[in-house]
Amino acid sequence: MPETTIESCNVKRLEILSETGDADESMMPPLSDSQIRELYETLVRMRTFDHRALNLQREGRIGTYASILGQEASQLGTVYALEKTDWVFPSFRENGALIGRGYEMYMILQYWGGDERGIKIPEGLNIFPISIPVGTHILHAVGAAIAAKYKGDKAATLAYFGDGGTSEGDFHEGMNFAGVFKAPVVFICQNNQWAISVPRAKQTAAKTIAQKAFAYGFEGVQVDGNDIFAVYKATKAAVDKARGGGGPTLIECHTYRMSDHTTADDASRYRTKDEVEAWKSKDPILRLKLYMEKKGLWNEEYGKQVETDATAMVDEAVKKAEAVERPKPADMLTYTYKELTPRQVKQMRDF
Amino acid sequence: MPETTIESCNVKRLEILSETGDADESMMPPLSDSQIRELYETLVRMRTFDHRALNLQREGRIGTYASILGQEASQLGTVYALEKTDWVFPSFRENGALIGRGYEMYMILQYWGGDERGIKIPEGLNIFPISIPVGTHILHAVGAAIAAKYKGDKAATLAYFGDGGTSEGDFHEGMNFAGVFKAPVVFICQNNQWAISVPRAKQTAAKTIAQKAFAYGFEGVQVDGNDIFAVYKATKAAVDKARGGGGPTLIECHTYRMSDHTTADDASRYRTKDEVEAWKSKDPILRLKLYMEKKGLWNEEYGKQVETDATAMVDEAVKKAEAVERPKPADMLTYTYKELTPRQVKQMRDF
Amino acid sequence: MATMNMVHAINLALKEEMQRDKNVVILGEDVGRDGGVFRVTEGLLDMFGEERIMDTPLAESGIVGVAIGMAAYGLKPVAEVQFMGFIYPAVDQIFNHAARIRSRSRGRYSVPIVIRTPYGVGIKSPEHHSESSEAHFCHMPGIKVVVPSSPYNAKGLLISAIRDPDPVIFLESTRLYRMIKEEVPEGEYTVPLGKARIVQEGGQVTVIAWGSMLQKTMKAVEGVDAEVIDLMTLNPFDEETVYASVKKTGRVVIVHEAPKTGGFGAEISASIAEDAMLYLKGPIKRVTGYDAVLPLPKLEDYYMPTVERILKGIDEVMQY
Amino acid sequence: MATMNMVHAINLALKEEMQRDKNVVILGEDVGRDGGVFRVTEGLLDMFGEERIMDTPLAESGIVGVAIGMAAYGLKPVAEVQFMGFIYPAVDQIFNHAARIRSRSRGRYSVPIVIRTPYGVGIKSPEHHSESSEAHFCHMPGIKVVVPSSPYNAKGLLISAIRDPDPVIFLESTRLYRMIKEEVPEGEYTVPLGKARIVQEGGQVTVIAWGSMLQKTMKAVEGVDAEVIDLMTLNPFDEETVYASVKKTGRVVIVHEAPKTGGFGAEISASIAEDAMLYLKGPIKRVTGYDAVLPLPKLEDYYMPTVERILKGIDEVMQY
Ligand SMILES: Cc1ncc(C[n+]2csc(CCOP(=O)(O)OP(=O)(O)O)c2C)c(N)n1
Ligand SMILES: Cc1ncc(C[n+]2csc(CCOP(=O)(O)OP(=O)(O)O)c2C)c(N)n1
Ligand SMILES: [Mg+2]
Ligand SMILES: [Mg+2]
Repeated sequence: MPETTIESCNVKRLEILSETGDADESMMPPLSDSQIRELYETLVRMRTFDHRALNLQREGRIGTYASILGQEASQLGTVYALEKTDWVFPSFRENGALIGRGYEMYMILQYWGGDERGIKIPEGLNIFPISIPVGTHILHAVGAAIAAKYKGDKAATLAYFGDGGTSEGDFHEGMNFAGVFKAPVVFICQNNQWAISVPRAKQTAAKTIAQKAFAYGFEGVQVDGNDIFAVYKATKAAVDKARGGGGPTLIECHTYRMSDHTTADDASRYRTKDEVEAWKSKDPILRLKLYMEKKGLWNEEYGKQVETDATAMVDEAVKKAEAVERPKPADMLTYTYKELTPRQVKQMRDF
Repeated sequence: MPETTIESCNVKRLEILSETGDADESMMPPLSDSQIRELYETLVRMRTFDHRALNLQREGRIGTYASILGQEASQLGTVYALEKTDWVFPSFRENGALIGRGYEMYMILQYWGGDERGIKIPEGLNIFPISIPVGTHILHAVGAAIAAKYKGDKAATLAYFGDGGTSEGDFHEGMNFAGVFKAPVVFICQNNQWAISVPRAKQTAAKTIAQKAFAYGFEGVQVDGNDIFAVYKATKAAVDKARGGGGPTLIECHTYRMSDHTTADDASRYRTKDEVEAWKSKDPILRLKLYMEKKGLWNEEYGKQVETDATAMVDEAVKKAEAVERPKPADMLTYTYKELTPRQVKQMRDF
Repeated sequence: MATMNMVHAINLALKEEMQRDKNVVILGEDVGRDGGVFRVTEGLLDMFGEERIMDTPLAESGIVGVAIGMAAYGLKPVAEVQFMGFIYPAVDQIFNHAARIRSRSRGRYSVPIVIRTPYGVGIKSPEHHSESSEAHFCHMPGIKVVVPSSPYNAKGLLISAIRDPDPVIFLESTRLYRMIKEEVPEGEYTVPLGKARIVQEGGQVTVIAWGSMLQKTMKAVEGVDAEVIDLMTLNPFDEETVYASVKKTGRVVIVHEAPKTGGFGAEISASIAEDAMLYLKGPIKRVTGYDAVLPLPKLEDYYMPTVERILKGIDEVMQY
Repeated sequence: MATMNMVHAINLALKEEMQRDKNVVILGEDVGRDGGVFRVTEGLLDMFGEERIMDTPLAESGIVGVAIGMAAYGLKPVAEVQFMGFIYPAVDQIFNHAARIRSRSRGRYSVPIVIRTPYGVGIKSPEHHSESSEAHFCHMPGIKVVVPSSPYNAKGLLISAIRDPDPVIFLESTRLYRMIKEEVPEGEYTVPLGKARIVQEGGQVTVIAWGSMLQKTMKAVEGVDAEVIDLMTLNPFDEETVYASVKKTGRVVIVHEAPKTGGFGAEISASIAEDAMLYLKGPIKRVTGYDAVLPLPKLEDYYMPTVERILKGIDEVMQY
């Protein structure tokens, strides 16, 4: 047997809801009408928040901000599949996932406004602080998953990162540890086609991100990231598997960053309008709306009400964020260690 | 189309020469009888060197040493496929590859004896210094390959590493850069089943190392690493492809570390005698000898002569290594920079 | 001679060196079409093409490791790390390889790379975008560390760094990028590595600073008989100029953005305390960032040494 | 009370802490069946099983990053990095995460990990097996750095480090591992972090050392009226004890293995030059490794400070 095939792999893509709002009913996850409405309302709130944050930045009321426009379904579909005991490890672009997980919007604004108290996660909410260095927090999600397993907790952890993040060494080490220790972790790659100005094709020569899981001995799947049913279904299956001892899964949410990388970026320097236009018809909220309309779950009046409610909630969040008193300079020294060092005690006297 | 297959991959294994010395002639690479003899003679020299180095260490005449016992075919089969213009980036376990590439044996001993002048590679020999930190030099091979391509040189680079090395972030980043830039590099993983005390199965949950290439969009293949014809053939194809603009390849040489990790290790602490015994019949030199015997290329007399010659050459190398005068203490400061810093000039006065 | 800011001066240095030597190549995240997140490499892709201006995957160890391989093969790569807070994944490649390959190979191979990276507080961005971790790189023999404080010096130092036969970390203050404009000649000139610059002569106190802190220092010394030294190269630093000044003034204040403990100010102070102690009239004062994790933008201005804190430091040493 | 070497003392500390607290787990390369390449974790796998003694894939960033995640979830991981020369891939996780998660989350999460790693010249191994890079970790607020110099202190300090609520880098001199035997109590005792130890009282000169250099220092001071301080914790270091001694002697020699420039000796010297200058009779001398890439074994003994060099340093400061 001179040349034999010793292993093989097929990479699958999951789609349920089409651009026209038609769902493959045989594939539909079991979601009640009220759950579907909840999804829609949350998506609209996320988008309203995002839009407002961009405006606040333009007005100088918060600092640099990373928009989630176009990625709402990838973010909500994933957190919506979680139990309260599960854990979310976000990167900087998970404002939507945070909102979907019940994180206070005003705190998100506080964070982007330059105040770390905005990511002092309340007890009981299993979210890890936003991680800015790309890819690094993947390892934390794996570590927490191993710890959960050790403690016998029925919990899965979710690590969020972008297509760019898959190039970092920590992505690799995290995926590999997860495979070896069969850790209850789900890797969510929001492949939004761009890492700042670098297109997906220059990020890796692999045809899909999903296939990278094969290198670590577990399953990877691509889903249409603008299809909230597909995202939800794949994530639900993966977290259930994880909690059941079945080990990790990589989910590639194939989506698109409709906005600039952040407010400090100008995407028109490196990508065409046409490319952006082409993705507009794939919009995740539009698609769900069309579906709901066909099902009799959406009409103009309902749509208006949802928007009004979202605006009111975001207004409230902005007001609350801006009412928070400024942090005190001395605050920067507290929490370096559990207790101040003698030298820090001296340095505190400056304030 | 709810769930579709969007990409797939088959991992192949190449074997030509069986344990009994029978070759699949349809697969045989074009090697002349004298080339086959050269291979055999070099393998014997490598093993003789290795054996002697272990003895020298035991006698305290060199420091820690990493044996290549069992991996000779993986090392020779790969370098034998190279042109003079190609480049070798070795880790610490490539004493055999160095010898096969024409590196002076006495210098290898000088290096393991604790004298860096032993890896001052002579001009004209395209070898990079031994790299101790696992996996790190993979990136250098990729960088050199990109540079060669940029300069229009017809050269491929070869990066050597172990199964353990595939877990490091740098392996991942190197493979990924190579895929993206279609770099003329060949990755040689000597999967010798152990990384010190950690068995291959605990290093990664992937069934093979070869399949990891799929994550980077290029081809990976497993070869029987104790079958010098298969190793040579796969490497030759890969370097030719690389030089021809076809991009990188990962070759997994499936072999076994017959010895302790290094002279500082005691493998009996963590693996069974039976496992080691089972690999003895797969010995790469024995196998080639049986083949040659069947072909009329080997007889007792020839075998003895080859061993006598090898011993003489190794004796000579030991003598030469031990005749080298000790480095001067001040040498440690030279070569830190092209020129000594003012502070180093002062520090030099200590000697 | 044109007036330009530091971004343009660095861009010009890169352009001219690439025109002069086709072994000079640039690699990093977003350095190509985007021209770098600070626009430092703007226009270079169109002039030199994708083979010489390489947008890389998002991987800092990869960028530096690949640059090392290119350099060993004969190129002169200028690698960009997008922010200094993201240089840490590349520390292994810098310390264990870039710094050592000349020594390890006894001169057969060398690593003439430049690693450019923006540093310091300045752009009101999230965590990790404001670090000053120069001290780490100064504690690695084999590495040079350069920090310009003005457009003119930025260009001249960068040209020297590119031509230098050894690996150079080149730090660019984000706060200075567009703050100061200065006359910068077109065409070749160099500012030598390893030499400090006396920005202002004075007799009563020596104030040593670099990069982002120079401007604030100059403001603080207005009306003070201070000798101000812009170190420019931190490793190897110009002991001679420093000691000569200490001999003259007998008083020393060192200013840097990085946290105090283990910052490069410690090395300068310790060197003086070892080699020039007898000239000193009193304690050596360090005015630095706090021993704290760098805060988010709301507090970052309190983190950095202010003009007031520098002045207070000067006042303190002037008591002796 | 048994007499034991440092390997056994550390092993004992690990065993007792694991018995006491089932949240303590160990992870690293070859820590399991092999018992670690220095046998520090020998026997622990059999006692505690694979879930608590985890042989990991070969990936230092992975080991530390995973330990951080475990710690944030409530465990107390003790991670081993096989040699300090291989800690650099983990620097990003240590600096950008372990050091900051408490601050970033304003106290909601913390990272009570210990990273044990053998350091320093000592075992005649190839390159990268002999590094002393403690200074880097002392320049990162949020990290503590501990270096024991004897079996007794090793056990007591390690227990403190494991119980400490913050990340600790714990450095073990390979040269000392089996060199000194000492009485080490079974059972619980701690040596507090942040406190130095006066090993010998004296009046003429203060000699400050830690870890591997303490033995050599003690040899050097034979017959000298020297006060010897074993720093034990480098960050935060015990300023009080150091300054009190400087006040008494007026003369200082600092000894470390790491290269001189930017070594932790600089911080101690600079702190004295800032806060205790007026007690000084003369220059502060640092006796250190050279500013060179650490040589292979044939020269490593020349690299490290020798008893003679320490003595010469003492003689120099005694001239004042
Ligand atoms: C280690 C590191 N390197 C560089 C950066 C700067 N940076 C921030 S986001 C980004 C691109 C991220 O791309 P991707 O992972 O695809 O996520 P996306 O922004 O598309 O959500 C870069 C380069 C960083 N934050 N961390
Ligand atoms: C970055 C790094 N971590 C740890 C080590 C210590 N170490 C040396 S060899 C080795 C195992 C290597 O295993 P593998 O890659 O399979 O190569 P092999 O020894 O089997 O040839 C380890 C852990 C090292 N040299 N470099
Ligand atoms: Mg992206
Ligand atoms: Mg191996």
